[in-house]
Amino acid sequence: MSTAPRHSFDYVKDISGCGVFGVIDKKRTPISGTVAIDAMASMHDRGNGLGGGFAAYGIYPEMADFYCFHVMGYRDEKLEEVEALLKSHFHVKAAEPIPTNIKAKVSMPPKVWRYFLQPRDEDRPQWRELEEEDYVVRVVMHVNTTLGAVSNVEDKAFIFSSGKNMGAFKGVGFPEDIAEFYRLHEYKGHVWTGHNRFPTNTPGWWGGAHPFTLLDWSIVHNGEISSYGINKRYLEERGYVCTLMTDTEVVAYLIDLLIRKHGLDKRMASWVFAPPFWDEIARMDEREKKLFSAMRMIYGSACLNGPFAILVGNSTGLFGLNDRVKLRPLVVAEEGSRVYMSSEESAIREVCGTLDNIWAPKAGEPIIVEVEA
Amino acid sequence: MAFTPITKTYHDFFVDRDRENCIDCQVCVRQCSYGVHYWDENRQQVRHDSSKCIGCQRCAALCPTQCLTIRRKPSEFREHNVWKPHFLKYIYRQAETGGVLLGGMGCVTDIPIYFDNMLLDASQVTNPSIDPLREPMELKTFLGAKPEKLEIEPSASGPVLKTRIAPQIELNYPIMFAAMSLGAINFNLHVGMARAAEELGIAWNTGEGGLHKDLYKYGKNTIVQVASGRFGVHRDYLNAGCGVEIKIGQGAKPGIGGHLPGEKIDERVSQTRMVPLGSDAISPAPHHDIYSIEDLLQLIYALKEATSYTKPVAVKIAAVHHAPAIASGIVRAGADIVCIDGMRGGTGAAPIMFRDYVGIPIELALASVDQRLREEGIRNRASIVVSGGIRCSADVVKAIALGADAVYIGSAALIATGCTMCGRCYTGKCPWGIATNNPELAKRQNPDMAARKLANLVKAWGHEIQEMLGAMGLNSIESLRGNRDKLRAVGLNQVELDILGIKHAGR
Amino acid sequence: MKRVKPVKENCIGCHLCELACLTAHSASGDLIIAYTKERPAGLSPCKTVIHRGDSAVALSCQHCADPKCVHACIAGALFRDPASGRIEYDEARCVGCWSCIMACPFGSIGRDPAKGKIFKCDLCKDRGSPACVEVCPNAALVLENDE
Amino acid sequence: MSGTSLTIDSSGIYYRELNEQIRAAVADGVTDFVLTGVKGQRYIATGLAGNLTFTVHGTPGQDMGAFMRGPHIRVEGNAQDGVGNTMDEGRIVINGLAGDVIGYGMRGGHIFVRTDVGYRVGIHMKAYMDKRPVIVIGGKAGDFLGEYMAGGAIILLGMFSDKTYAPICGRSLGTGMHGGVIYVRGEVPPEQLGPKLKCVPCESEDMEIISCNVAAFAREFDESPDLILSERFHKVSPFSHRPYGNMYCPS
Repeated sequence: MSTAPRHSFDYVKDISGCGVFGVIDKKRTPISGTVAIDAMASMHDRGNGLGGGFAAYGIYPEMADFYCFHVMGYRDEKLEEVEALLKSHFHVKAAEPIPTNIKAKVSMPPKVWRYFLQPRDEDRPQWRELEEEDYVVRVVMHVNTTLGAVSNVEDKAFIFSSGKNMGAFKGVGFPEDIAEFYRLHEYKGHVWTGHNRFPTNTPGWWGGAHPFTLLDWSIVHNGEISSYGINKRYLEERGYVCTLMTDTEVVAYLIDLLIRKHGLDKRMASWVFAPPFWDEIARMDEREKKLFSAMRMIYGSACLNGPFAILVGNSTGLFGLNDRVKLRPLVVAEEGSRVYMSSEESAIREVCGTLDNIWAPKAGEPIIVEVEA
Repeated sequence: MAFTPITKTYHDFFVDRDRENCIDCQVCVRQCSYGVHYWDENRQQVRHDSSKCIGCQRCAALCPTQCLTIRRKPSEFREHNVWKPHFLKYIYRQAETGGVLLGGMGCVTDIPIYFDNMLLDASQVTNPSIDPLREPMELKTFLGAKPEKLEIEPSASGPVLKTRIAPQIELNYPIMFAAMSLGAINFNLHVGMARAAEELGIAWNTGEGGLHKDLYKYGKNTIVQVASGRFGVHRDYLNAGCGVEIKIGQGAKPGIGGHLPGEKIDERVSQTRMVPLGSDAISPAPHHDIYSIEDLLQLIYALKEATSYTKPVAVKIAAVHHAPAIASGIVRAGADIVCIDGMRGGTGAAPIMFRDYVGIPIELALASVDQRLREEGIRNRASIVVSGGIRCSADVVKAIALGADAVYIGSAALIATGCTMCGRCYTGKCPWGIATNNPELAKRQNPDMAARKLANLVKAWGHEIQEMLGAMGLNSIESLRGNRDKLRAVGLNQVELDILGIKHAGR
Repeated sequence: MKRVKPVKENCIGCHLCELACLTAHSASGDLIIAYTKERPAGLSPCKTVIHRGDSAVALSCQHCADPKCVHACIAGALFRDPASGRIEYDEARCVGCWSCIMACPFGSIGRDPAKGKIFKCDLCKDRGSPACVEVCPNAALVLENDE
Repeated sequence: MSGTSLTIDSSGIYYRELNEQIRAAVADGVTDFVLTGVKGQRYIATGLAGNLTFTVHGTPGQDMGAFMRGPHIRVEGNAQDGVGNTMDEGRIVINGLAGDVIGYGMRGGHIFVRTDVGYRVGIHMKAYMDKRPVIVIGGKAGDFLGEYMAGGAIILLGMFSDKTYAPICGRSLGTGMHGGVIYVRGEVPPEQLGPKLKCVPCESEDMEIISCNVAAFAREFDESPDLILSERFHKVSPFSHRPYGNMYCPS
């Protein structure tokens, strides 16, 4: 039996508008956090101060072999519960508070901790049969659907980042203030994504901000996934539990399912998310017709329908995509080994004076940038 | 004055003839197949006997001076909430005949219609509505088993699909014409459905009475049905269509079989069903080779063998209490499509106790089947097609949002061709030329006109579905399928909400 | 040339075409008056529905390419209009010899006893389109155009 | 002119693969098949058409010869359920016993079973034009023989059976029958006969049908037709071809 929960329809979904920014250095040359912070700050007006966040890759090089969990919570006893759970499921290499600046202009900051972890192997308390990454996913899901899903915000404890050599930093506030809180100007990474949020309701919960992460996938998203209802149910059938009350969450899980579990590459995943129209398929050659018809038939429930521009980061690349009728903006620019993707060109101009070229990708056409081997 | 039996006194309708406008042209006399209107030689006048009127409206529709109005007969029984007049009439009839009460079309009782308690979402600002007149708005639907995932291999010319996809039925609209057998309805309607299905790029269903040889050319758009009577079922028939449907049950009469009276077996029906002229064609309640789910598997694979695994096999059941468990079994038995027919579904003839009191509404059955298959992780292994009371395009949208891949329309299709739901299909006297094989009456269905009306109906619904999709911010039907977020309920209790898997409006 | 072609398979024998024809050629233009007053006074439809067993067919002048009635007419009252192809009837010239009635293979020419002249389908030329085609509920009458 | 023949050792082959092989061989022009080592493989000759022959050694599985139109099958051994399901034409000879639901909805052709058959045999057999299905059963039959029968003939001999004390047929013989005939060698126990049926001694025209089918049956199993015909036959047929015509009233 899979785990599709019977009452998930009753969860309330958050709806928001946003701005996104991402940058990658293909030669893995570290980029200072200030690049992402300044770019996001320039798009201040795309948000309303109720959500901001960043993901950064390559920030923990000395701990690169360990899963780094970022955990947030208000009450010590809840955080201790998480810690006990992590200890029983992992070997803990290190545990420390994430350095913060509590003077930052953010509202109701929780306590934030990070753990560097090695999954247990023979001595797991449960899920012994699972592959390592599935095991990690299961533990994250378990914490977030139990301790993370209680209704009282102050009782929540939540894992908001779980990849290797990367981290998500997010909360309620403008992105520049969130960056200030997490002292992100002190970090350097070869991939950064940032997000500025304009929620139309105010859950006031730090876990609900972007980016959404799973393993080393991180997603920032502008727009709304109108197909959320079916994307969620499709994922639930496959063991993913969508409790974060936001449509962006499904993108993270779909990426994990399609790329990590089904073995599609990013290009193919983009075809699932923003498939060609049937009239376009009808004009294709036989090979493509067969391929795209099958993709639409089999992955129809994973299609992302509605206005969106998303940036997907992982340790080896940055991947940008908008919907197939381009209802949300996305611009891409290159400068040397760096590639920028943003909701607005001005944000890129803000952090980079001399661009080699800049363009707006076509609807549904993915921009896939991988670091050089 | 002779004694009039009470069954004759308390009839349902009466004819109101506006004498000032009646010109005694006798069009009504020629149109009424129940002998209500007649020419009175003595009076040299057209007269009528209302006790025979079944309320089909044919005379009123064709009266050139619009002098006829068919009304409910106003004579009333004493008010009594328990002993409603129809119960009295039923008892009078049964006391007289000793017969099982027979009725046509769907359930007439006022059980809740959940479609009417569900409302659709529309986008405002945070996600935009999409203009279907300007933007592509895709309704294409594939019915059949889908693999969990695709194997794709790179090649010099680009990625190549490795996975073999099971056979599918491709539909341009998520709407098909429901199973109505040749015999129950006549050849002209079969021609109409077949032509309309071809024009629309959808499928029609033969029903259980076989496929007439002249219609084999529409095979690409034809689902051939196999029911317990196996009428007209042979290898050519099985291979003629785009899919094969095993009929286990029907929403209008779950748990019982079908019975085409000998009167309806004319030359063409006899040829197609391959039974002698004039003898009854009885479809027993069960397939006598299916007494358990493993027997169903046996028949599913017998049909797959007989068609060399080139067609999807569907299994149609009536919506009953345990539909989710049954559907799960059907999928695990290898069916590619599960069809569920709700209790409001139509029929040519059903004992009215079944028509009105057996089965459950399609909305509840669909919601619980879709959820159950998802809980078991097998939803991709079969498509879900629902029927039984789909009255308008919003019903289609709601059914798809609850989880259906497509719908069958039966009553709606017949209404498109003129049916007035008078419910006397079993008499073989259908004045609209639908449920009759009487050549004089059957002629009232001009197949060209029937095809045009059916195609118009589906096209119109298609436009409306596109509009509704666009309003929800979706540009493709697969993003609606199972997307219960797009539905809200009004006036339903928590149990109903839980089963339907939707929130109450306002949340 | 134009003609109203009956489609036997579709004719349901309702006779509405006759009523429409009657009205179209009536003085009043009102069905009720045409049927109840003008008809007893001699007005007849140019259309006749013939029943045979289960089938019926609505016949009227077929505006033949080789019109027997024209050949038979002794007064030049019937003639083929080369432009429209219609078989035209000039009532003023008709002498009521009934030769055309006997010649017509379809029995589509009627006798008006009041006037002592014939009447036949004129394809409702003053009306624009044939009333019988419009009224037929089952598309059993089709306005055919050979050219 | 006969085509080529092919022997397939079916041991350990799953039915889907076996039938795939057979269909491919038919496409290649093979007409005569000998299947050895058959053990439960389903759907042998299902959906096949034309002048094909199958000799089956072993125990074939469910639905042998379903939807078949033309082939001749001879089983050297017993057969299971669903033999000749909705079969159109052809001949199935079972040199042994057969299971339940034999010849369901059968519309043409012949099924000869040397010994006993199970329950619900010949249900809904029907005839159309020159197609007149016949089942000959050498042994005894279970309940519901010929239920809903609409045409064709079932000939029940009751001779070659191990069920010494069992009646020749089970209960509810011919229930719902509205066409066709069931011929029974000897007497039909009245309590086993379904309602609305008449059971009368056979006339000469009945005997014509019986003797020609008995002759074919006897030839297949090397029995004496005279011995089989030495006993009086009875004929079961419906009073009406519309048994449920008066069951209903309009609502």
